[in-house]
Amino acid sequence: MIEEPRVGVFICHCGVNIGGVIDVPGVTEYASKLPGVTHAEHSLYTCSEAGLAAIRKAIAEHSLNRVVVASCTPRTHEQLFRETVKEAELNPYLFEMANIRDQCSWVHTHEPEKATEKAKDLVRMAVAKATLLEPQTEPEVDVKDASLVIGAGVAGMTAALSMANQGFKVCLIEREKEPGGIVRRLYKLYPTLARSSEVVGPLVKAVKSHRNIELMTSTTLKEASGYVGNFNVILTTPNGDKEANVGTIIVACGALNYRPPQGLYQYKVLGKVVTQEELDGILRRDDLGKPERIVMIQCVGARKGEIRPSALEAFPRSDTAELLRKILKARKEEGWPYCSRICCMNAIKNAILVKEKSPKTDVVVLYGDLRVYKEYEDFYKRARDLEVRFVRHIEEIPPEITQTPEGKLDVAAYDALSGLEVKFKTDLVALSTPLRPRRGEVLLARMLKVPIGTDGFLMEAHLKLRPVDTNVDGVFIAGTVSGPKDVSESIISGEAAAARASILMGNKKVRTDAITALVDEDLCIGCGLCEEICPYGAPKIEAGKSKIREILCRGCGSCAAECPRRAISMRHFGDHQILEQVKALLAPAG
Amino acid sequence: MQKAVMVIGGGIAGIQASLDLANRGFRVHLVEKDPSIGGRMAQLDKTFPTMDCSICILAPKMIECAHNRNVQLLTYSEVKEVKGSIGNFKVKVLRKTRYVDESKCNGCGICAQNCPSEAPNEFDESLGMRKAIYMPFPQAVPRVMVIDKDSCIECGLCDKVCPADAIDREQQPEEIELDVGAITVATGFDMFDPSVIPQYGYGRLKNVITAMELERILCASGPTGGHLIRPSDGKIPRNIAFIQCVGSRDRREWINHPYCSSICCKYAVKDAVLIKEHEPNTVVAIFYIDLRAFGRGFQEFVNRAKSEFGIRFVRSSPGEISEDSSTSNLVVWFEDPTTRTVQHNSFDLVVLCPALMPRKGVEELAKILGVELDNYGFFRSADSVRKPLDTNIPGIYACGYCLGPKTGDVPDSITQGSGTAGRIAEILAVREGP
Amino acid sequence: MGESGLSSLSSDFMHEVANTPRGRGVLTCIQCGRCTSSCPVARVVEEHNPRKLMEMIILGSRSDVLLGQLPWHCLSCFTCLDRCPQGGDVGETMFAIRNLAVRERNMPRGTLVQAQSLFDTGRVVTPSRMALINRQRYGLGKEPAVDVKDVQKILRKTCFDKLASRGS
Amino acid sequence: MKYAFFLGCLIPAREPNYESSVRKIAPELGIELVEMEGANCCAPFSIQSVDHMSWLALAARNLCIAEQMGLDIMTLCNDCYESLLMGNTILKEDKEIRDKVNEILADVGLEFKGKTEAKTLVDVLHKDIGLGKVKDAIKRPFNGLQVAIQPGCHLTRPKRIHFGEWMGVTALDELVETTGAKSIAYERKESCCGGPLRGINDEVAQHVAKQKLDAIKAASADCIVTVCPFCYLELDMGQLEIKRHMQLKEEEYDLPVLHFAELLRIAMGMELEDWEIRAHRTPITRVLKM
Repeated sequence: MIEEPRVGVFICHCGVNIGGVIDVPGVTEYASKLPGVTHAEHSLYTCSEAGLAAIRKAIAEHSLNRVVVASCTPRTHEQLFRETVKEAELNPYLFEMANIRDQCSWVHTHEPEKATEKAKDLVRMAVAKATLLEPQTEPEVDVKDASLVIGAGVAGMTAALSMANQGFKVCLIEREKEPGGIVRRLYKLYPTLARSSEVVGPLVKAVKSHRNIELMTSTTLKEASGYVGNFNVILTTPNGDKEANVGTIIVACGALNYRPPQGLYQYKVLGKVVTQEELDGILRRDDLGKPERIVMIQCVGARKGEIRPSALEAFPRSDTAELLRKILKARKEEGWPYCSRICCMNAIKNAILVKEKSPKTDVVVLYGDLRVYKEYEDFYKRARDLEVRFVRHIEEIPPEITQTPEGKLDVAAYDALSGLEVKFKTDLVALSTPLRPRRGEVLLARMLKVPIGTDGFLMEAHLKLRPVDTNVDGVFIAGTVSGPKDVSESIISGEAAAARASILMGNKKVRTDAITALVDEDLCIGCGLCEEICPYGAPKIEAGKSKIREILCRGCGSCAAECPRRAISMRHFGDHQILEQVKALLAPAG
Repeated sequence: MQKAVMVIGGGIAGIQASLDLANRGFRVHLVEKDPSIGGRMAQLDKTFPTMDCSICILAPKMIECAHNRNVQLLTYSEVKEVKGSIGNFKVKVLRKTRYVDESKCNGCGICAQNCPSEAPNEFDESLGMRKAIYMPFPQAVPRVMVIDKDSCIECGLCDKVCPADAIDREQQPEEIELDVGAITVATGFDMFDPSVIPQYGYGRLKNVITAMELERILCASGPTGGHLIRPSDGKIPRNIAFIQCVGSRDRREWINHPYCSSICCKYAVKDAVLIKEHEPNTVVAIFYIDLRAFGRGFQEFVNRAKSEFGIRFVRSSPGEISEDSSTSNLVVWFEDPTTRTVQHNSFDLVVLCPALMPRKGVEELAKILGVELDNYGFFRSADSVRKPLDTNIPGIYACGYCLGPKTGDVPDSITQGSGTAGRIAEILAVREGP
Repeated sequence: MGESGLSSLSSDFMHEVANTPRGRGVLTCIQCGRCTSSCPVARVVEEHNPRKLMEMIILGSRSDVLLGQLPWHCLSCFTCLDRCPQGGDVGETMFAIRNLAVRERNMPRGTLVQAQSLFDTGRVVTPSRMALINRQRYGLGKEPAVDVKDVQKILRKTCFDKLASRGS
Repeated sequence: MKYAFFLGCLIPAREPNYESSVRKIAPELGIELVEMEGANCCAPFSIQSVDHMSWLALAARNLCIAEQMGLDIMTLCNDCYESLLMGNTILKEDKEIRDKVNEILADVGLEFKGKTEAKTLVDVLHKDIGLGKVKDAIKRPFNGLQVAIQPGCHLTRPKRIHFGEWMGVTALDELVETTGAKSIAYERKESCCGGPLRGINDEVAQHVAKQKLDAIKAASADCIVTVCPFCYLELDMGQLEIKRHMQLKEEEYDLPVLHFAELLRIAMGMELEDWEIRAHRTPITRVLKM
């Protein structure tokens, strides 16, 4: 039986974000009169040090046993307020949040009165639920001090080394026979023009010789189960399947170079049309010879068309493979909508290498925008000093490539600045193509429950704030799996992912959210529907009854909704609690 | 004993590095020269592409720093001396005088309400005023007032009204010594002063402002309460121009910022969209040289800015701006890339996007640390490809914009912050095992 | 090499200009257009467009550049020099272009007259007899004489005489 | 102070009134001018457009003459100034070119050693003599005279060899204001007068000059003050030409144009002679009356 509720309500102005639209004092006044409310106050920023101090103070002074904050959104702030409540020796789950900014003041800017009324409704509902809240305990699990790194490119190897140097065991698997990823196949790297082997070589040597790293090449992930701190994975190796048990997983399996379909810009039709990747190979093999001219075309298969997120919302986030299959199919022909970030520098790098090998060769770069960000501007200058010619063409009119009688190529483009057609007779055409997501890794993402974005790359937990985390605890991403990056950027993200993973492993224990499914065994008939529906594999039928493995449960509620006997309820989101909210909405108090 | 590290600079990169190190079990001394941590991100209105309110998503991290048992906040402090080497640096930090007792002040702000003396508010790019005793911004961490002696008139009112008896006029600067195993630098950036390019009229023409000033004007808690108005007459600008590469990509010896600042194109598009959301009837044009919308989601965002919000993109770098003295409207002279002739358009407001440059005083800090700077005054990577976060001194690392425009935006800064945490954990953790 | 909507493109024209004295600036151009929007002539003469001239050089449109009037519209006021963000010396490159144009027999009458006057008298402008008489009247004394022989020795050595004897 | 006096071509031919005023004020301000015997044309932009080496060789020859006199050069013309200053800079910095030029000069028995500086009247008055000394020499200040100065391009550009693109107060502003006159601000004060195209492309030259005159008119100046004979010609004679070629009303432009040396001379209490007043195409008498 719950003790007599003493609810404290704290309403936030969020500067003018809320205060500028909603009559906050009015709402506070209203809240103070609601049944069960002992105390109500408002502050400019409840999330500020002062606002939080006020909550702690009120809990002590008015011996509150429930707390409601009406403010921005739980997405960014629920954790902060729970911590605060906890600091005041109250169970963090005796806290409820009303979203009166994102879902009220921001969307009703032009109707302040109605917005204020809605805010009152939202607060009333939150209070109603709060009175029925029960304390919860967050399950704690041990974290195995070993990590699985998928992909031995520069990002993966960097991450592996960082963790290994910290004393953690690392299992580093690579699909190919040799570690090094796509960088291994490159000739030289911008902007230092160091040979790629100078970068990859030392890393390979280090991972091979490190006592804490087990490098397994020609190996892929077959199966992954378990949860943060305790993942069980099955690896397919040349000598049969191997099992491993790790605490964290870092996905660093890279991306692929987009290959234009046959015929696009005469690719695979006329032999003298190659990709920058292939030109890089030609330069490495020193097969260039002394061509009179090379024309490079930027953004081939990049910044083309656009995937509207709305178009793909139909897909359940969990079915990543299907989503990617659709995306890849759609993109194979017309290319990708995003900017691949590295192609401009790549083209400039190859242009410089060509000029160094064959100074007389005239190099023309057809571009739309040259995105030589950072200090790469100096690299661009270096190319111009070598008399590489940069010509801005009208991207909407793709250059036409035809063969001349004497076996050369004619590239006809429209100069964007003069608006005139320009033709270049050339010996070689190099197409700058973007990095694109790999397909295989997405099956893997599905295994690990990591969602992918509409651009086909794996999704960060938060695009801004958690760039190397995923929304699956214990699984991190590094390198180009989350979008195009150059070598230094991939190395940095490898370090970052390792740092994030090491925190879990270093602390040896981790707490997870208490909001999980709960089975009433008296009602459960063990039909197994929950087992089928659960995207996280939490329920398991044992002895005719459903057992929820809390640590796997993400609290999504699918099982509870599906259960024919209403045997499953959600902690912190019980039917009785939600119905109380609905009642409060329909029956305005006072 | 527990290994300690020092983080210099309390912006988003420094905060991320501190939290990751602290949660990894290291004792972190976070040294910030300003009275509050938060840095540049705290000044921004919204952040692309999620359009989250910048301070709203930053504040929880700032507060986490304050609450984390492993983090010692040394705000309003500066590094004065560094001796020793990797594994054991001896650092002298000067704690400047707030004239307010940190242990007593609870930041209630009654003193500021009563303070009669005002000064320009740095946090608002001096567009608004603050008192001589003040809190840098509402979400400041730590929540402690500070007295700015230059504008204080010594009236003593704050003493009288302070309920916590926290005012301490006798407070002396204090030098503390720290032993740390490693150091990471995250001192961030300053903005180029556009008045160095006279023909754009910044400082001379009232309605020519910088992008950072615009951020404050757009910000709900800014000097105009989030209302988009122009300086000359407080009217809503109906026609706004952004000018890119003001001092960036500039090789003139008296400017010398040849690099691309990497973020201007992106925040300009973001601001343009924000403006349309504030004032749907306002027309926005962006003058650029190359539109550098690289990085995840940016190209798609630019497409939306064009198709959904009708932002006008003009590939041309204007030569000069003149003023119609009767209206204070601005005439921007540029080459129309479609007609290839010189045109002049009138705008109510012009926003300059200045180059980002190293923080004032980094040369001094670099000397103290003994680390190298690059030609432009940013911290030089030991190897720009292989060791991007290392400096030339083992045990000293750098992250965020103080490394130069290696940072494309906030996530890059955060990744680098975590990255340096990784580098440091590598060298320090191994000594005592995991 | 190949043909084009512009008259025939020569891939090495940019090289030629870049390696003519004062012509290096063409390599720094990023086509931002600040020179044109700063140019006092571009405001009154639509066709005059320094940025476009740089672009035509990069494209290799040799004849359009060297046989046209555009290089001769430039005032050499050097506004573009101070404003080019790349320190690109557009105004300087104009001299390289005009030097090359002169060798293509493209030079305005006025310039030719001044050049010939320089060779004949050591001055681009020579005082009329009246002006010389007035000098005495105004008490300005005799005007300092030019050592024409030396001037001509020098100009022969630089082949200026041949350039100045040509003309459009 | 002693200077090698470089007169150039245009002034003796067309603007003796500029020269005469300079010769009047110089001794009063302690400036001693020594003629440069045998000096040739500076090789202005028109000549530089024809051939690079010819320019440098001719500029070098003038510089050598000054070197032999052991004096710095003072010019009265921005074009001469730029030509000698740039030439001097290049020859001093670039050994390869210097050797080439010296090889050419050998035939006329000269060698460039880089021992002289090229200065203009404004440099000399502002830097060497100093505003104080100039002020002291003022006997008849022009109180309240609104002056629009035309500094001319090559007094200020390119920035890397000059003071840079001037905005606001400049050396010339300060010098003008020593005479008690007010140097007013107007749109694009630092811009070109169009003069360089005079005789090469008169139409363009006049359109550029017109922009200048309109801006000055809009700022309601009493008169224009120049330091360059080309600016003077383009803005003085130019007013008549523009009115004629563009069929404008007679009263459209009648802005008096003075050489700065004349303004200073009058302020120093030395009246202009009739021929000097008549030398102006624009009516300057109303300025003299102030």
